[in-house]
Amino acid sequence: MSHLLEVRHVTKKFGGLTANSDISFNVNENEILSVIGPNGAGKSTLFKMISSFLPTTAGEVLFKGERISNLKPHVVARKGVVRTFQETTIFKSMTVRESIIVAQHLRARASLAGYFWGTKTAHEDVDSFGQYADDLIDFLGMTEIANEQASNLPQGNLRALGIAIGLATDPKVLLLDEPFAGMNHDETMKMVNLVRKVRDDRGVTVLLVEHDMPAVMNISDRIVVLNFGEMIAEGTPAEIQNNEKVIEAYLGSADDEIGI
Amino acid sequence: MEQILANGIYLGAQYAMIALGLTLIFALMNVLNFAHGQMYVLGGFVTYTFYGQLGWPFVVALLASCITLAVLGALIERFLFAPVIRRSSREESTMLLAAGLAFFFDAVILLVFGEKQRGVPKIVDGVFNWDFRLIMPYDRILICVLAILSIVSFILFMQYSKTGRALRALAQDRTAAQLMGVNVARYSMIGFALGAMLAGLVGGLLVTITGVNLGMGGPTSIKAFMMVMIGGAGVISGAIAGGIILGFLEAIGLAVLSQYGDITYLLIFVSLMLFLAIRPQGLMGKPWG
Amino acid sequence: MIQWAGVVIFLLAVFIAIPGFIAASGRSDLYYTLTSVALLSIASAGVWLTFYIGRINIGQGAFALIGAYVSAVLVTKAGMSFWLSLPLAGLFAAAVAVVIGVPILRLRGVYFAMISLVLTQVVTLTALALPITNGAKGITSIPLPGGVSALGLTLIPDFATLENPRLAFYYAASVLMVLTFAAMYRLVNSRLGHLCRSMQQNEELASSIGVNISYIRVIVFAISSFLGGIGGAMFGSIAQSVYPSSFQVADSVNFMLNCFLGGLGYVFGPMLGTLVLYFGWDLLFELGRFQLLAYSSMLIILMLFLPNGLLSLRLPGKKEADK
Amino acid sequence: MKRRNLMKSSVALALAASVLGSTAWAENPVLKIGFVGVTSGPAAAWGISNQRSMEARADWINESGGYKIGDTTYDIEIVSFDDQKDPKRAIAGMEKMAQEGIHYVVGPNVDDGAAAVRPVAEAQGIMYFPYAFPKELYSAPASNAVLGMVANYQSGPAIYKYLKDEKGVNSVAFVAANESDPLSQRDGGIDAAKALGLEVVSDNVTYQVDTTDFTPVLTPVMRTQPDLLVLSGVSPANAPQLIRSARELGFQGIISTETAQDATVLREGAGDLANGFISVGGASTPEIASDDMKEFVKRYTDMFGEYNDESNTKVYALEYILATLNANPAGIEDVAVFQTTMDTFEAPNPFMKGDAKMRYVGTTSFGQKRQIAVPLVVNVYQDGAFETLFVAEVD
Repeated sequence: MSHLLEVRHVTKKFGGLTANSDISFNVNENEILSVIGPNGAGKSTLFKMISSFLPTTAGEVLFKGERISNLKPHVVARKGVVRTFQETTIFKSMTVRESIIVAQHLRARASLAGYFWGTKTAHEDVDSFGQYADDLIDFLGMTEIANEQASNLPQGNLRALGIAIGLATDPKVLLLDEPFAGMNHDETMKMVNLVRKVRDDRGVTVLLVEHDMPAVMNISDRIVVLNFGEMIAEGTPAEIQNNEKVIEAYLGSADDEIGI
Repeated sequence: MEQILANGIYLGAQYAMIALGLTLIFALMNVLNFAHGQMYVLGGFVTYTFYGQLGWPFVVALLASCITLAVLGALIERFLFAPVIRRSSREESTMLLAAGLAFFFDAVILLVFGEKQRGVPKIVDGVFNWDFRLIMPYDRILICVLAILSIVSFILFMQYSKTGRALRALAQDRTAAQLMGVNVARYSMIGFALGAMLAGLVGGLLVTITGVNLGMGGPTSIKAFMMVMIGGAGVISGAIAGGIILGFLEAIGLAVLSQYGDITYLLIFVSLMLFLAIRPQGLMGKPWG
Repeated sequence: MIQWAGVVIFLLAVFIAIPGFIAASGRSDLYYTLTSVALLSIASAGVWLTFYIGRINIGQGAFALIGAYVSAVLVTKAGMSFWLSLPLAGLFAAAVAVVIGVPILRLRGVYFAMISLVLTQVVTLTALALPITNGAKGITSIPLPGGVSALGLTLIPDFATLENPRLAFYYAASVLMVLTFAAMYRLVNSRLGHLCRSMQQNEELASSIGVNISYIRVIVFAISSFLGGIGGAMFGSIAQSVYPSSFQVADSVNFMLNCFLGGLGYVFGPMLGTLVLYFGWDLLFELGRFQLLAYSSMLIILMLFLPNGLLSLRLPGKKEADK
Repeated sequence: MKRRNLMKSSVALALAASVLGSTAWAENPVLKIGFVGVTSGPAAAWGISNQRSMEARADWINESGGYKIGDTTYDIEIVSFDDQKDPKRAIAGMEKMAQEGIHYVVGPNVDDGAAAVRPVAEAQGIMYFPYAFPKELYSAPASNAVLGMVANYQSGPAIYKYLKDEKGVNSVAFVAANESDPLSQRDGGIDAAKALGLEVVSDNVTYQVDTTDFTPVLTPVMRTQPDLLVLSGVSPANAPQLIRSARELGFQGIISTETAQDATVLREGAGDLANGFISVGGASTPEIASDDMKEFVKRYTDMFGEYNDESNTKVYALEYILATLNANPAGIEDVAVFQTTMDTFEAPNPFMKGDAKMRYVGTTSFGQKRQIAVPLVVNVYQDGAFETLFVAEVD
């Protein structure tokens, strides 16, 4: 197995505060890898650096051997590494289908001017976008809400919409930002299955950041654990469950941690 | 040098006061109050009427300005801004309302107070003159001190009074404040009234020095916007800093660049644009206001 | 089908019915009024487009002034034909917009609004200070647009020889307006429009799906300023003079108000908004000293009852324009 | 109290205009005279004093039975258009005037507006009387504009010469607002001063129109210690503040301007510090005002609650229009006739004591008679009122 994504000695400092210190791990093709850690462990900072929404202070992130850190987010997306957001970040006044069509930006073959003048390629694109959107909606089981305005959707669907928007770009790697946060057990299981399906059926490698332990144990091939900005463990769920440092870290902050 | 410093402090103090009210309203309701300058002018005319025309004591006239504007502000919030914010699908719609209000005040001021420049008798006579190195009329010194006192008491009020704390909570996070049991509708109204009152107060103070005319409203608003941008929108300390910085920029620019005449403001504007391009949230603002 | 009928009726009204009505009623002052509305709505359409990417633009006056000066300088100093200077004026305004836009378009919300407001003053002050703009004295006695002919065919007559140059200006402005709004409609309903909408609603999400948001912002701002420059240049030609005060902060604010009033969600909003605001002021002419009072009261009341713009009255149409 | 009167009178006026205008004096045909200028917003003061002086005068004429031109007696109706100081609106205003069949318009008040309306006025056959100074408005090939007052490049030399000869002024400093009109006037003033051999010690200090504190603006000017400080094209709103700041900075010399000012504004804004301030006025000072002028001031005050001294300079344009039409009634419909009449027109000046004449001038400045001859009345402010310093003629 080759390393699809490599995180190499990534460090982030905000002023005097170190949010991430010298973090290194790899993500293999077709794998589901989770980054976990207690609140304030530096998970979301790392997540943002991988997707180039934040620059690194030191170190770099490679995708297929190419550096993708310290670029602009859209450039990273073009290379095939696409992140999702938590549920508030959606296109509020678009319907599900419209959102998915817009999100296929990277699949467009005609130029912007081409769309303006309505060239043949542009027409083909538009048809193919619609087709692809319908396929994706079907795949994600969102047919019933396809024409709902996003701002009217319940929270659970918004999370799925976020993943749908990410998938519409046809990514190689999908970065999921706390996909299970705030969900009850049933919803979490549904989402776990959805993420698996995305990996299995579409061949998308998934890196997710999460603090819901049971879900992570369930879904992940491998897990990376952060604490106070440092990487304290890496391994399969079974290995992580028995790792002394991890247990200590989580016990130490068990009071304010929900979900473990 | 001393003169530039003194001019800067004097301008800065009055500018900071103007910016305070604007930033307060912005922080609370996310409304950019285009009519702020007109409220300031209105405050000036109220003081002019009571002090200059009717001969009441200056302090009473000043109080009248404050009360008039506070009541006006409360009414405007209650009957205009609150409903529009509720019904509008985009936040920016309040800008049209504010611009309409600015026109409205301009019209009312013209009809009621006329088109002429108005002034009031000096409150203190005499000029402080330190060997021509530093010249400052006593009334300016007095107004400057009053302005600084007002700013300090406003900060203390926001910091320690119950209302002030509620307003700050509201400014920080509307939803959270609501959850904490702050009566959002009521405090929005109080905050708007307070912001308008500040405009009225500084209008009343400055009428003794600069006089007042109906044309001052729009430019005052724009200057206040600039100060707020420099300091960071919706941040009280930012507004004060912005006011003082703009005051000093003017004082220094006019002194140093006087032989080039036309370019002081051009430079101020351009440097403001450059500054904001580099630091979009202003000096102390949260990113993206 | 109904849409096409609407377009045809609109075109007939603009190019045949209105001139016919004016000729019949003798209300020839309407030529200039309607020309103004057409030109102002072109500039407002630009502002509307920047609203469409979520930027409050109070700087269109700056670009209108730039356009007016560029055209005036080219016509008076270089002896260029006005019809050639017109697109150049727009392009120059667009080029300025690109240079300025790269840094300032990163700003959002009120910050961008304020910067754009300041921009209007910067351009006015620059025009006062520069020698090429003739400083405070402005550029005056600009000749009327000359003729254009190709292959012996007169495409555009020389305005100076016309008996009624106002009618000619009316047609020129109307053609430009129709072209502008047709292009706007097309643009909004094409991919660029969709991307603008996605950026208006969430820039971060848009960039996460691979949209180069800074590029699109600059493109849109340039188009917007192009329209401002065109509108300004036409005005300069009608007034045959340009002063630093030809477009001021008040104009920038008015452009923005036109968009608000028409409705930010509707492509044709700026046209309607301009028409209503301009004629609103004109109709209140009879009120004399109470004109401004009545005008501002109307604005406030409109905002109170139709905070989403005039076109929100026909809500079912919302989807159409949004798509 | 004053304000209440103002409100009352304005309401009364509006009613009168709508009711009486159409019915009460219906026997006389109506002659419409236009006004296009700024009567709202920051610069409202310029246009309002203008419009009011026209309305006051028209009202007076109508009350006394109308104005006889040729064999017909007309009632005068003033049609006003607020251009909001926007040249684009000014064009619309001029078009509106054409639509109303008006051939004689007073205004616009500023340079850009006056330049912008020129194409319309010339195409539509409208004579207009702007208060703007650019020479090309009045020089051929321009034909339809008549300067409605004394230009600063005409009054400036007279004032400076007087001050040089009588008060021993040797050095002069200029300050102007950073706007078209004042800057142009400053440049004109500088040329005039240099031509007289005065030393110009400061000529490039400007201020934004919205400045409220002039101390920093004036500090560098005061360092040059001029004998005379000229406030070029200063608006009445800024004048008192400028004077006050200059005096507070210890300036002992003379301050002057070439624009008209208002005594009340100066008194309220600068008090005694304004004493000795020299400005240009009309003919309302007691030394030279005729009974007609006094009557006009009284009527104006009754109508609008408060007089504005600026109106002195603005009462003339309407009077000239009517008197010139009277000299050749064919001008009512044909401005070409009016233009011919202008070359020879002469009539007594009703607003000034003595035998002052109304006639058209401007040959020296514009090469054609495109300016009304108003007396150049130079006033000095003293304790709340103007006194006439000297009176001169412009050709």
